[in-house]
Amino acid sequence: MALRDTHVTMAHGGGGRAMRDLIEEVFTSVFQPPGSEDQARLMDEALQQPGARLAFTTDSFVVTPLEFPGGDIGKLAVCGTVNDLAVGGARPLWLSAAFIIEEGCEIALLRRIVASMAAEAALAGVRIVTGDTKVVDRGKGDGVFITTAGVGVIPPGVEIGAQCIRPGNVVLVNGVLGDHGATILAARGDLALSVDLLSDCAGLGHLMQAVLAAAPGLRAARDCTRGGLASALNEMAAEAGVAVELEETLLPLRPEVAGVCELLGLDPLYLANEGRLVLFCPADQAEAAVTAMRALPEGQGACIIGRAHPGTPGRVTLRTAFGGARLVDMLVGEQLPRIC
Amino acid sequence: MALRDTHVTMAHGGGGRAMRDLIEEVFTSVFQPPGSEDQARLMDEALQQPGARLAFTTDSFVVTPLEFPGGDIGKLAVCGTVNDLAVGGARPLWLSAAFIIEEGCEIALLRRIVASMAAEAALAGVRIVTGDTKVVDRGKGDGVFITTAGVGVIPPGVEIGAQCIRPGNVVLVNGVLGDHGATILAARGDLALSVDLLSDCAGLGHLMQAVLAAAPGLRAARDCTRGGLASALNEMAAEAGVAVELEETLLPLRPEVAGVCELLGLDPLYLANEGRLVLFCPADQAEAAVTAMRALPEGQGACIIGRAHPGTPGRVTLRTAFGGARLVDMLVGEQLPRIC
Amino acid sequence: MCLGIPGKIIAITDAARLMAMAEVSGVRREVNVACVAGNDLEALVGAWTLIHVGFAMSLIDEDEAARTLEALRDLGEAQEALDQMAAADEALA
Amino acid sequence: MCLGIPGKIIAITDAARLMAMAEVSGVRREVNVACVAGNDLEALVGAWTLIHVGFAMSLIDEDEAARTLEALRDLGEAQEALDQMAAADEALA
Amino acid sequence: MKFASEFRDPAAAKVLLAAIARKADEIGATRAKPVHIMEICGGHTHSIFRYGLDKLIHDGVEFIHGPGCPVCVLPMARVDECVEIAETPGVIFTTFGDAMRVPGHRKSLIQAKSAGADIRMVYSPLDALELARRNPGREVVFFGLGFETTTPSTALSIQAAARERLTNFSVFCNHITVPEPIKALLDDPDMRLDGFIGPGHVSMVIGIHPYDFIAADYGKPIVVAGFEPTDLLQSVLMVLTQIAEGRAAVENQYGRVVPEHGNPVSLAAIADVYERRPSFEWRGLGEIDASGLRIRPKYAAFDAEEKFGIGYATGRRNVPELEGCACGSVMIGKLKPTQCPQFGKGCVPEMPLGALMVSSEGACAAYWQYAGAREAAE
Amino acid sequence: MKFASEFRDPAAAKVLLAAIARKADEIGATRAKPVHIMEICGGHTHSIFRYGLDKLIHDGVEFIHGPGCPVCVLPMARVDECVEIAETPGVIFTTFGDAMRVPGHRKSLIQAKSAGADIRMVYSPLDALELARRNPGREVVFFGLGFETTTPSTALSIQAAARERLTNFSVFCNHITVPEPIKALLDDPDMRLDGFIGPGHVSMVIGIHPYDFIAADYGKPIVVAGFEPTDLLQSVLMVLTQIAEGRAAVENQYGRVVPEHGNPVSLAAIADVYERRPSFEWRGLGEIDASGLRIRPKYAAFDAEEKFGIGYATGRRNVPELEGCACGSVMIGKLKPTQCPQFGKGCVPEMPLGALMVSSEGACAAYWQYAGAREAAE
Ligand code: SF4
Ligand code: SF4
Ligand SMILES: [Mg+2]
Ligand SMILES: [Mg+2]
Ligand SMILES: [Mg+2]
Ligand SMILES: [Mg+2]
Ligand SMILES: [Mg+2]
Ligand SMILES: [Mg+2]
Ligand SMILES: [Mg+2]
Ligand SMILES: [Mg+2]
Ligand SMILES: [Mg+2]
Ligand SMILES: [Mg+2]
Repeated sequence: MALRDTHVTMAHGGGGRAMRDLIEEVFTSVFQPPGSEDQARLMDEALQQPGARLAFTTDSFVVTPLEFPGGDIGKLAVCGTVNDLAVGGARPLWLSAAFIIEEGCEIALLRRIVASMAAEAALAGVRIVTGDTKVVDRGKGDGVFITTAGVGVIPPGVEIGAQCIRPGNVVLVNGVLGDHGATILAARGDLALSVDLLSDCAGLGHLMQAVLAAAPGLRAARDCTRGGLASALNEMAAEAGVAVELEETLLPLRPEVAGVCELLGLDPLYLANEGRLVLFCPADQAEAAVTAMRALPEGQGACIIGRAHPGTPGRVTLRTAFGGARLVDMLVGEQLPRIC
Repeated sequence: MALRDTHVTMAHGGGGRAMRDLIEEVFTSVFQPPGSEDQARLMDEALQQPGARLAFTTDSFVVTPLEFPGGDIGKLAVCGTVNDLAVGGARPLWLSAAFIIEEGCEIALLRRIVASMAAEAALAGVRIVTGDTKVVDRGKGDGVFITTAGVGVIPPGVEIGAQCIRPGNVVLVNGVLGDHGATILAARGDLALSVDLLSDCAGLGHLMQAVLAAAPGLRAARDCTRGGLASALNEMAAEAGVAVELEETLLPLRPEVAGVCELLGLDPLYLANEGRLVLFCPADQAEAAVTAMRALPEGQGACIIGRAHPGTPGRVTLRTAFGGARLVDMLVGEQLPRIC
Repeated sequence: MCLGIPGKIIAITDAARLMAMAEVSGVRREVNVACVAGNDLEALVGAWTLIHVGFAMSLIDEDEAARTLEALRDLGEAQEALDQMAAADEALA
Repeated sequence: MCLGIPGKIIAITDAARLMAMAEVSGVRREVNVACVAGNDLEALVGAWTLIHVGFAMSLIDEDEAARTLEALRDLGEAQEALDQMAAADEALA
Repeated sequence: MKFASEFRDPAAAKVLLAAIARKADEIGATRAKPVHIMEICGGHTHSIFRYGLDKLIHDGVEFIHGPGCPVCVLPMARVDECVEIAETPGVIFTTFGDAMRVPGHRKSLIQAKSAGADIRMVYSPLDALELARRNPGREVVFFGLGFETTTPSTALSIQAAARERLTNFSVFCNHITVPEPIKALLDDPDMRLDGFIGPGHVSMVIGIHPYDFIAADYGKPIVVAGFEPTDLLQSVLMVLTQIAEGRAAVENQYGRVVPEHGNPVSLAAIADVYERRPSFEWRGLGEIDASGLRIRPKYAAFDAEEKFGIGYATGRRNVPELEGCACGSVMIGKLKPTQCPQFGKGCVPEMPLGALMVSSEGACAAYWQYAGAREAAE
Repeated sequence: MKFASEFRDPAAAKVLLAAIARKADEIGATRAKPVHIMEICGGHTHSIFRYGLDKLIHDGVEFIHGPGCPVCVLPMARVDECVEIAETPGVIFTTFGDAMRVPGHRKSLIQAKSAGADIRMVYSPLDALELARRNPGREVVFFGLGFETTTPSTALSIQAAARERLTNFSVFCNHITVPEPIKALLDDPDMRLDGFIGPGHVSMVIGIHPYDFIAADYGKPIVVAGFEPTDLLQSVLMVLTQIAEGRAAVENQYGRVVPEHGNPVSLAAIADVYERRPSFEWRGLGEIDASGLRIRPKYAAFDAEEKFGIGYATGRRNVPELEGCACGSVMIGKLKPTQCPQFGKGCVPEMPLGALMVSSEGACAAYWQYAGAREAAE
């Protein structure tokens, strides 16, 4: 226990002994990366199969508050990158984790975040093999930012992506929408809302494997994070060159999430999720995919919500309960609470 | 040109059209990552050779100012990760780049940084294949932070690392020390120093390949970034279980860097470098390594600076011009300008 | 304009400042009840109000609501009658 | 304590505030010259001063410096003479 | 009863649509010669698009989107003044989220925030008041914006600030009223409207009699409506019925929320804190007599216009709007958004030129967002 | 000539080391019975370790590291007061980097900064003055710290602030003087010193005569020395020569920088701005009479003690130092750092307990850093 501070100071970023102690005691003793070099040296036999490809992705995580009902920034940082690998059909293997820590950050908080990352990585079957820490002056950061990058292997034969979507494919989700976004809005405190919601934050690697096994014709998957279901679908529809029609009556939504949206004038289709994905698969495999997802905790609320059709490419519409239709466009900027 | 703003606002981080426009116009149109999914799908035949290993590393970059003589944060972010791959013996192949942008950041500045990254990646022979952007509120960031992760391939047979260092190995560097640290100190402006120095920021992939070819017995290499030469050597000596003695008279140092250090009471051995590495190799290959480095622009100042010996494991000392010796310890916190 | 939604008053939180807790689909937020408060603040608990920008602006009249729904039902029955008549007409034609 | 280093005055930057540019191994920094300024500020240009926390605290006396170095040289010569004597002694022994 | 889902019943909607169709046929309304019904309130516009009512309703019924979005009718000069206040050192400028993206001549509030102004979104003026209590060293300004629905909330907040003797809270008052612009629209010779859907939430404050002049003086039917889809359809049916019967009256479909005479507490708070301005500038409609409110001299200590020496008092009014903006014509129903030369060109939601593109209730943004007019324009 | 490298000549050093060895032998100094020479100044301590002089010099010469690091002798209570000022809302607290890590009872300045205080490192009090000019709405406090070398710089800065009539600049004065603690050390019955290396940069301000009492009253040689390695060795040789010759005088090895009577401008500025405190607390040495300076009443507007009602004026002095700290004994040469029970245990550079572990000139930090005593302790 060379680390005696309770809070991070600039000394912990200076490249000296204080930094080394912070890294060893808070980070590497938990993650146990292989070797002592500032790079991980890795091999997995799946990678050497002919036709296998390496999948590589990254995301920075900047959530406020750092801890919230159902998760924390560490859990997000692991799940987010695991999911970006998984939705492309890759088996997630290795993660890097880089921390930008604001001076004054509580070290106990860092330890909780790191523990949460380690637990989530274990659940997902990935290893955090390399990392970095930087300390920035107070007022130049926000507690802690985490950037994870992930490497996985796409086995030979797996070929999914928006370009594989065809008219007639069915659109599915793995559960209720907007829990994460609504939870964070309430947890931030500045709107003084109180609600019993948990973030949906979850790793979806096992769920994707289950879907690939049950519905081998799966065309594409994407996690519905920032910008929500609506943004993911708009991107996919545009890349696929198809139109998508959703059924309002099929969209799974908790009453509390609807309540937050009504109070603030928000649209739940644009709320962020951190454990929800949208899938396109052939109509005849849709039920199998739903069944496979529902067998897993992170797929309890799986259901069909619409289908792709040969309309205006990139156009996403919602058929309302009245039979009316409205365009579900890309969001313009961010969703702002409205009074009118 | 859907992007009409001159400065980043929270709207550019909101997951909607403004974000998409920023990403497309400023980032992906320059980096041209493969495919449209949020993951890169990659393969390189070097990776499928028996005995090859994948190298994986990451760093966050948080420099102030964002642009400085000799480089900018983008150049740093590419070189830093390329170098972390290279010093482990890997051939750098692919980079991810995640940006945390502070609200208010000038978009023209982002474009310059991105151009600099693209140019440096081209020089280094790596591709930026995946990325991310986040926008944080003003006062929660510092212009822009960049986190790069890198993937490379260590060819079969290459086995270098601190654990391979043996007593008798010679210690080399590829050039003058502390240019980057002294440049940044002066560029920050708050000490009101003015000096004609350029950051040493450079990619060292080609140099490492040249050294590996000229001195195949190379034992270990490490880039001397935060904490400087002293910190890198302390870590390596400890991991190797050897002592290291440096010769003060051999240490290459620009007079201007010495001047900055004298004015502020700093020790140049602890100043950061961004294009300098320290090498350990068998004595009989040291001259070959020096010659190979000097043939390249980033190795112009290459020279021998000391050697490993069987003293107290982990102990780094400096033999002064007088024949005296002093301990070159790990820095405690960060180096602070002194008056006394 | 004027996003307003029905919320139920579930508790008085600060009688002096006329603040109460309102609930909308399980979401709670403190609101000002100056516009709907009678003499007995506690009597508000259980009442439905129309909430706008953190204020309970109007008490919702349950009877009126029932009447409006009834009018819809009546219209529906009239419609059915009309449809039946139309069907009969068609059958006769 | 009291980190002080020799720096050369290369220009007067603000005569009213007694500020001048000093140079140390190619590094320039504005310093206050109140402690070393005579009547003719410009005469300072080219002078070496001892700089501490942004102030030129003392003019460096070149003659004195030379004298100190000379004393070292003298000592060296004396040492050499001694060494030769010792060597001669040894050779004789 | 939850007073919401009950009024979203698709079966009831079907019945209403059929009844509307019959009534429209009865009065001879066709696509070529439609009945023009203006929904005054932007909230109604929002509901129409959200539930796709414009596509479901009989071809002979055309909705004209009225001026009832307080964000949309805000003139650029007023946004400039917001930015000026927000950029004053020491100020915390608080606003509803809607107003963040409204363009001024120099910049919007979201741009001012990105350039360093301390601008915070709040859900309620009470949140701004709380910020003032917690930051005694800072001046907290609330951007008071909205029709009669919102006016009581700022009036009550100012009264509370006065009771607590807060010295660092003020309101930049931009409250406006509904009846006056309706009168201005009705007086426009280019205007051709057959009836109105009245604003439900404004009316819960002011009651239904302020609209008497519409029926009495202009002979147009008006039905005060709720915001759920069956509310709206029922109200359209009531308007058509009046037309069919040759009547013109003020009717109240939204009786569960709207009392005939409004809310006495709200009205008293408004009367205590505010007085009418001689006139107020509306984007696209110009100055309209007696259409805006200002803070009474007795509350001058809470009036940001007074505290910052900004706004109407200074006489620097009538900054010209940007050229080529057809907001005014769109708002009186003369042009459709898609007929504006700027629509989808100089004016898009990412960088709105006119205010009708800013809020999702703005007629232009609504067209862009829900009606897919973008594809045509792009 | 660059007045630096010329005095780092290894050949000259070799000659000096040989001469020192001869002189040490001549006076019979051995490892078991060494000559104790105190270098008063922390800068000399730094040079000794940086160039490894302690290892090169004859076994019979032992350096005792004096109290000449102003950061090291700062009592915890004074750091507490710095933190208190720095945590005052609106204050920008400026300091030399050295002082950032000095522990107080609650926290160090670096910890206070991490907890939100606006603390900035500066190179010069002029930089603090410039901050005050640029931030008229903030109170800029400079942590005035140091011996006579540094005192003129803060005196001149206060005079400049007075001339410019700045109202938001003040100095928290902790300036101390060298002769008084030397006298205190010489008066300690446990003390056994044979001669002194005098502080070169202090002396360029005060001249060499303030040390006359050392030779005259206590019969000890003192040589004012420069900071380059041959300066130091030459000075040691001069001390040994005095000892060998049975003399005790004040000599000046550093004539190129140190005028016999010091710097008149500096002395005048000090005299104008400062006056002696009756006494001042030194870490490990306790209160020493007349060893500290305070700002004269005529400059009270620039005195942070006055402005913040903090420090000696309040009478809340004599906060006890932490237990087990042997700083005092180390500083009088009675104990070596490694003999302190806290060395490397409760007290490490990462989290210094005593102040001698804070600055790299602190005797304990110097031992830890350069002498490798850590390995023994760990
Ligand atoms: S397109 Fe823009 S400028 Fe034209 S009417 Fe609509 S909002 Fe106004
Ligand atoms: S080890 Fe620490 S406590 Fe002991 S004398 Fe040194 S500085 Fe003081
Ligand atoms: Mg991603
Ligand atoms: Mg994702
Ligand atoms: Mg790193
Ligand atoms: Mg912060
Ligand atoms: Mg690294
Ligand atoms: Mg590195
Ligand atoms: Mg991303
Ligand atoms: Mg900032
Ligand atoms: Mg309304
Ligand atoms: Mg000195």
